[in-house]
Amino acid sequence: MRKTTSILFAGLIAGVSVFGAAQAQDVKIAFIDPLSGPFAGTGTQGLAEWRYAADQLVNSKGGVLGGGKLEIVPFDNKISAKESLIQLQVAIDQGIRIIAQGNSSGVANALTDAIEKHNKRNPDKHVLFINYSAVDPALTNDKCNFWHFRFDANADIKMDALTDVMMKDASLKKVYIIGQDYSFGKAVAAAAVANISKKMPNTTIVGNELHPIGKVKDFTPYARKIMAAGTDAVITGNWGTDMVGLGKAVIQAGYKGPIYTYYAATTGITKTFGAEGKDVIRLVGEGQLNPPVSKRAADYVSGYKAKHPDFDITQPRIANAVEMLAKGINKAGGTDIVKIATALEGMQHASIWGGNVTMRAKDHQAIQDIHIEVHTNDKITFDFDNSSYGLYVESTIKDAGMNSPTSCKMTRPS
Amino acid sequence: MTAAIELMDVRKNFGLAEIIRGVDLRIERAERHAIIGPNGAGKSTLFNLITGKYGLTGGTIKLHGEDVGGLKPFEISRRGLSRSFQITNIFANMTVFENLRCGLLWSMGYKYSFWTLVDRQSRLTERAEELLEQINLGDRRDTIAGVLTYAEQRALEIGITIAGGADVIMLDEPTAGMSHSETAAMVQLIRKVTEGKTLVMVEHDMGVIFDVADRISVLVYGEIIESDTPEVVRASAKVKEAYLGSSLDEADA
Amino acid sequence: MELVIINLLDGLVMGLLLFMLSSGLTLIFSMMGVLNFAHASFYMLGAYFGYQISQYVGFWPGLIIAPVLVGCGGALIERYGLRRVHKFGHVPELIFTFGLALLIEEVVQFIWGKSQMAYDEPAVLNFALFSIGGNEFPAYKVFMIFIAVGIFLVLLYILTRTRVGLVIQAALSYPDTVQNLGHNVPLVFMGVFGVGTALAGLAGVIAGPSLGTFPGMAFLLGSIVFVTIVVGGLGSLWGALLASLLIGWLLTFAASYNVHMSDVLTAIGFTPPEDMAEHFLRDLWTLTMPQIGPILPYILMVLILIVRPRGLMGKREV
Amino acid sequence: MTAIKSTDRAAAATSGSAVLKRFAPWIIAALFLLFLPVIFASGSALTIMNQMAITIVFALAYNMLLGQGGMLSFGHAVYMGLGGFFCVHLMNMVAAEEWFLPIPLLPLFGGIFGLAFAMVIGFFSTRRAGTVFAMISLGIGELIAACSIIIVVFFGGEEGISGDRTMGPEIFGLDFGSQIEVYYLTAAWLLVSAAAMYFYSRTPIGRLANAVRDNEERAEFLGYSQRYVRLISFCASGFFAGIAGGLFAINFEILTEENLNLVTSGTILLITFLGGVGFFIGPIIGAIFFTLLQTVLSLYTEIWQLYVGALFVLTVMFFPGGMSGLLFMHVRPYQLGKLNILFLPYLKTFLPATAAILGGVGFLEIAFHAKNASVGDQMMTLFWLTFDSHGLIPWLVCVLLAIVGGYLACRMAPLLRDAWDEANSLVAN
Repeated sequence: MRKTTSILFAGLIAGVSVFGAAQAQDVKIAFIDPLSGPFAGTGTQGLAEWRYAADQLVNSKGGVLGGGKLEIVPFDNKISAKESLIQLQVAIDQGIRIIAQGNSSGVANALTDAIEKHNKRNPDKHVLFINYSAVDPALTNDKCNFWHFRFDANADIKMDALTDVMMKDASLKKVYIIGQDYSFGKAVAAAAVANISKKMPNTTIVGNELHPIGKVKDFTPYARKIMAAGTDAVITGNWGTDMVGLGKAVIQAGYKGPIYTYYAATTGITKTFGAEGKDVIRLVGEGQLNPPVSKRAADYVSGYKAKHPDFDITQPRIANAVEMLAKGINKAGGTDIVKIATALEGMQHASIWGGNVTMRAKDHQAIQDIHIEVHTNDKITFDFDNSSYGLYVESTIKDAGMNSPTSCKMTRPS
Repeated sequence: MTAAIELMDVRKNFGLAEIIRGVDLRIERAERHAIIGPNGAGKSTLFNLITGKYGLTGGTIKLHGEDVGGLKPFEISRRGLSRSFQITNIFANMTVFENLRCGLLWSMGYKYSFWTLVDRQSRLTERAEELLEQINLGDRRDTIAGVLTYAEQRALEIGITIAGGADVIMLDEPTAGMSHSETAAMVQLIRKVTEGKTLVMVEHDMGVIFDVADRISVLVYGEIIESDTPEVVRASAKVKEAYLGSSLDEADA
Repeated sequence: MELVIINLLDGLVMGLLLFMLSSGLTLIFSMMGVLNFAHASFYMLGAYFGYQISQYVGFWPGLIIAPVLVGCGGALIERYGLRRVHKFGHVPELIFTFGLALLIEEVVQFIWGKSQMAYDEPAVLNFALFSIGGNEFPAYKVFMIFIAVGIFLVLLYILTRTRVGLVIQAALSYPDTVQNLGHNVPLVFMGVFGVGTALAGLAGVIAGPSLGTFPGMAFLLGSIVFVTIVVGGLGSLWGALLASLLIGWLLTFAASYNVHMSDVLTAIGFTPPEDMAEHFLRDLWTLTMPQIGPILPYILMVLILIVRPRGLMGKREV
Repeated sequence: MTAIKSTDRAAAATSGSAVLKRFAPWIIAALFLLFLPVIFASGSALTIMNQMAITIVFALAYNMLLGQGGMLSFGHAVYMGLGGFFCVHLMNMVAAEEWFLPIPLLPLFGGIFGLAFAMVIGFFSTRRAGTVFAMISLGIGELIAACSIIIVVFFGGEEGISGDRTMGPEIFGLDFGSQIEVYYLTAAWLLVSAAAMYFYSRTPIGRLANAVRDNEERAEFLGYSQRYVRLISFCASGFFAGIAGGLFAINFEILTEENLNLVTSGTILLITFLGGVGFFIGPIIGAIFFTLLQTVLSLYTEIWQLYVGALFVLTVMFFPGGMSGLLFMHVRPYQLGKLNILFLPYLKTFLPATAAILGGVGFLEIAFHAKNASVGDQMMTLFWLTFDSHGLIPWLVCVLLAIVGGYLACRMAPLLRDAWDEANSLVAN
C-alpha cells in the first residue's frame, strides 16, 4: 500500500507513463477496491489474496511472458464510484491496462461502463476489467461488454445451484426470502422466486421482502415475522452487519432451520456467529476449503495463513482469476488487451480448488463448481477468524449454470 | 392630524402573568417622548410590542393612523419605525461602514436585489459616509464593529437605527452604562439625529429625560399612571407614591 | 395478536435503548445548547470498551467500568475541547462534535479494526426466558428493560429530589439565568456532559452484544437519537421517554407489517397501471412498509419541526 | 471580508487602473486555469483537477450558507446530487435525440433544478437558523439519500444512473471525448460560477446574508425579513450546488447514491471549514487541499482518514478561521511591516511542534504496521527510512520525539504569543 515514490506526482508532472516502460515483461494489475473506510477490511484481505496468488501461483512458477512478474498495484477507491473512476484514470496513466475490482456491484457497474467508454474513446489504450467478486447478474447480461470478465458465479447461478440442493430436501415447505433493498438483494429475491416456483412445487414462499441496506438498527421485528410464518428455510443475500444482525436476531427468536446465505463468513462474521450459528448458517459459494481437495490446495491455504495469521482465504476465486489471467497473457504473447481478452474467452482451467473453470465466451461469466457449505466446527481444517468455526462443504453442483441463459449481446472489436 | 403612535388598551400576557395591562398612549408627531418606570414595569415589553417583536394579547397599536398590531418587525420597520436596543445589537463581524450601509439598504430601495453591486452604488456609499460623520465614527470606518469601544458601539447602534430615515425613532436606554461625559455626548448626538422626528425612549437617567423629553409617561406594573410634560410628572403625587419618588428627587438634586 | 404482543415488547426494548441515549443527549442539549453530534460515538465507545473488558474479566465488570471510562472521557472532552469552542458560538460547537464523531470512528477502527467484534451476551442470560406463539424472548432483553427502567428512575430521582437536580432543572427552564445561580456552572456542565456520555456508554455496553459491535454502529443509531430528542422536545425527560418509545415502536411495527403501497393506493381509488414494469411510478406502487421503515423517524422529525418546533413535550423552542 | 475590502473604496473610482485592479484576480485566475494543463497534462492530473474544480464550486456554494449566511447544513449534497441526476437524465435524453441541448450548457440546467428543489425545501427549512435548520437539513438529507435507493426510476438504485457526454450535438467540433476538452469546459464553468458567487456576495442581498448571520433580530428591524434573506441565500446556494452537480455529471458520466448521502454532505462541511468560512477564498483553498489530501495521502497511508479527522477537530478547536483565516491573520502585521518579528518565534515553535507531530504520526504508523502487517514482513518504510516495526527503537524514537517536541513547543508558545501581540500592535517598537 505504501509507496516510496509518489505515483500521483510522477503522473502529474511527467504527464506520461513513467512506470510502464520500466521493465517491459512485468505486467501490472491495478487493484481498485476499498482500502480505507468501512469496507477496508474486505478490500485489504482481497489485496493480500491477490498478492499471494500472484506470487505463489505465477511469479514463483516462472512468471508471465518468459520471466516477467505479475505485480499488483493497489488503488484505494473508498468504495465510491467517483473515486473508482479517478483511480482508474490514475492507473491508466501509470500505464496499467488490467484492472481488478470486486467489492460492490455498484462500483463494478460504474467501472465496466467507464472502461467501455474509455476503450471506445482511446483505441490505443485498451483496458481489461477482471471482476473477481461483483455478482450482479446484469454485468454479464444487459450490461456485458467485451472487456469485462467475471470470475465469481453470478447471483442467478448461485441461486440455481442452491435450489438444486434445496429441492432434494422435502421438509422445506415454507421458505422466507429477505434481502437488502438494492440491485443485488432484488436479484437474489427474483432468482429465488423463479427457481423455487419452477423446481419446488410443494414449497410455498411465505415471505419475500426487502429492507433498507445498512439502515436497520434491530432485526428482531423481521425475525418475529419469519418465526410467525412458520418458516422452514430462510434465504438471504445480506452481507456485512446486515447479515450478522439478521442471523443473530433470527436465531435468538428461536429459529432452528437453515439460513441460506451468500456472504455469511469471514471478516468477523464467522466468529460472531460462533456456536449459535452452527448447522444453521449455510452458504452458497465457490472454492472448497473444507475438506481440502488436494495437498496443493491445503498447502496454498496454510502458506497464506502462515503469512497472514489474522486473514483467511475469503475469496478463493482470486486464485482462479490470477492463474487464468497469467495463462491468457502468455497465450496472447504480450500485453495487447484485445489478444488477452480473446485468449480468456472460452478458456478452460483446472482450478486449485478442484473442478474446472470455464470462461463462457458468450457473456464472460466463469462457470465453475458451486458448493453449499455449512457453518460448523466439526471436521474443519481451515477455520475463519481463528474461531475454530469454518465452512464445510455439504454438497456440490458441478459446473453450475453451464447452460444458464444470458441476454448478453457482446460486440467484439473488429 | 393623526398621531405618530397610538396605543389603545394594549395588553400582553406571558402565560398567566399579565405584563402589560391595558396601556393607552398617544404620541404626536415630532414629539420627544420618554417612558420611565421601575424595573420590571414592562417598559421593554411595551417597546417590543410596538416594534412587533412580541405579538399582542389584546388592544390596538397604530402607527401614523395605520393598525400595525400583529405585523412582523420588518413590516413595521418598512412603515417608518426604527428602534435601538438596550443590549448593543450590531453586526459584530462586519465593519462600521457596512453596518451603516445595511441600515440604509431597504430605505434606498435595494430590497432583496442580487443584481446590483453595493460597492458601485455611489449614492449609497455617500449616504453611509455621511452617517459615519454624523455619529462621529469617521476614523473607525473599516474597523470590525465587534472590537469598538462600548460608547462607540452605542453610537453605531444609534447610527444604524436612524440610517433608514424612519420618522419614528425608538431608543431603548441609549445611555445605559455610559460615563458622564459619554452620556453628554450621546444626548447631543440624539438631539442632532432626531431633529424633526418623533422620538420615543426608555431611559433611567433622569437628567437625560428631563433634558430631552417633551412629555413623559410613567409605566408601573404594566399600566401608565401618568403621561404629561416633565413638570407635571415631576409634581404628580401619584407618580411619587407609586414610583420610586426618591429617584425623581435625585434628579432634582 | 401474539405477534402484536411480541412486537410491543421488542419495540419497548428498542425504545428504552434509545431513551438511554436520548436522556443524556437532551440533558446536554437543553443545558448547554449544544447538540452533541458525537453522542452515539460515546455509545460505540461503551460497546468497544465493554467488549475489551469482557475479554479479560467477563461481561459484568465491563457493565460498570466501561461507562465510567466513557463518562470520564466525555468529561475531559467537555473540559478541554468543547469549552474551548463554546466561545465561538453554537454552530462551531456543533461542527466540533461532528468532527469528534468522525475522529472517534477513525480511532475505533484504528484500534479494533473494521470487522465486527464477537461481543456476546453473558452466558447466564443467554437463554430464552419465555416464548409467545413460537417466538422466543431472550432473557437478555428483559435484562435490558430492567436496566433502562432503573436508569430512568434514578434520573428522575436525581432531577426531582436532589439539590444538583434542582440546579439542572432551573437551567433547563431558564438557560440564560443559570449563570446567576451561584453554582460552579462549568463544573455542572462538565458533570452533566460526563454523566450524559456515561449513560450513552452504558447503553453501548448492553446494546453491543445484541445489536452488534462494529465501527458503523454510531452512525447507524446516531441520527435517530437526534430525531428522538427533537421529537420529544427540549428539557423534558418525559418527552425523551415518550419519543424514544414512540420511535422504538414505529421502527418495530413498520418492519413487522408488510403494508403494500399498492393496497393503499387501490384502497383510496387508484387503479394499478397495466405496464407496471415500465411505469414511471412503479417504485411507488411496489413500495412496502419495511422498505421505508427506518426512514419514517426522519419524516416524523421534519413534520414535527415544521408543525410544532418545540417537540411533543418541550418547554421551549429548539 | 477583510480580504476584499480593497474593492470597497473602488466604488467611486472609475479610473482605468482601478478597473484593472478589480478584475486582476479574475484575469490571473483565468490565465492560470488556461495554462494549467500545459504543466499537468496527464489524464489523471486532468481528472483530479476537474474533481478539484467541481469541489471548489460546491464548496463555494456551501459557504454561501455556512460562511455568509451562518446556516449549518448537514445535507447539502442533496442539491448537488439532484442537479447531477437531472443532468444525467438530460444527457440521456439528448443522446436519444429527444431533446436538443449543447452539452456545455448542461450545468445551467443542473443549477436550475438545484434551485427549484432548494426553493421547495427552503420554503420551510429557512424559517429558522441554527440548530433547527441543521436538523431539518439532516433529516432531508437522510430522506433523499434513502429515497435514492428506493426510487429506481429516477436514481437508478444503488448502481446509479450513467450517461454518455459524447452523444450530444457537436459544438465547434468538440464532442468532449477527451479529458482536456472536459477540463476547459469545467474550468470555464468554475470561473463563471466563482465570479458569480463573488459578485453575489457584493450585492445587497449578499451583504444582508452576512447581517442576518451576525444578528438576525437586528436585520428584522432594518426592514428585512430574516427568513427571506435566508431563503434567497439558500436558493442561490442550491443553484450553484446544482451547477457543481451538472459538472460532476459531465465529468464522471455517472451519479450514484453516494452523491446524495450524508458522507458527501459531511465532507463538504469539512472541506469548507478546513479552508475557512470567513473568506471568499477559504473554500477554494479547502477544496484544493482536501482533494490533494484524499488522492495523495491515501497513497501513503491507510489511516489517512484518522489524520483528516484529527486535523479537522484541531482546526475547529484552535483555528476556527480555517486555513484562510490563518493566512489573513498575517495581513495586519504585514501592513504594519512587522512580519519579521514573527519569523524567529515561528521557527522556535514550529520546529519542535513539527518534530512532535512527526513523532505522533510515526507512532501511529508503526503501531498500525506492527498490528496489521503479514508475518515475516516486519520491515516498514516511513519518511524514507526503513526499519523493523516490531523493534523497540523506532517506538522509542517516536515517543521521544513526540514528548520532547511537544514540551518544547509548549515552552515556546508564550514567546510566539508575545511576538504576535507585538506584531499586531500599532505602537512602533
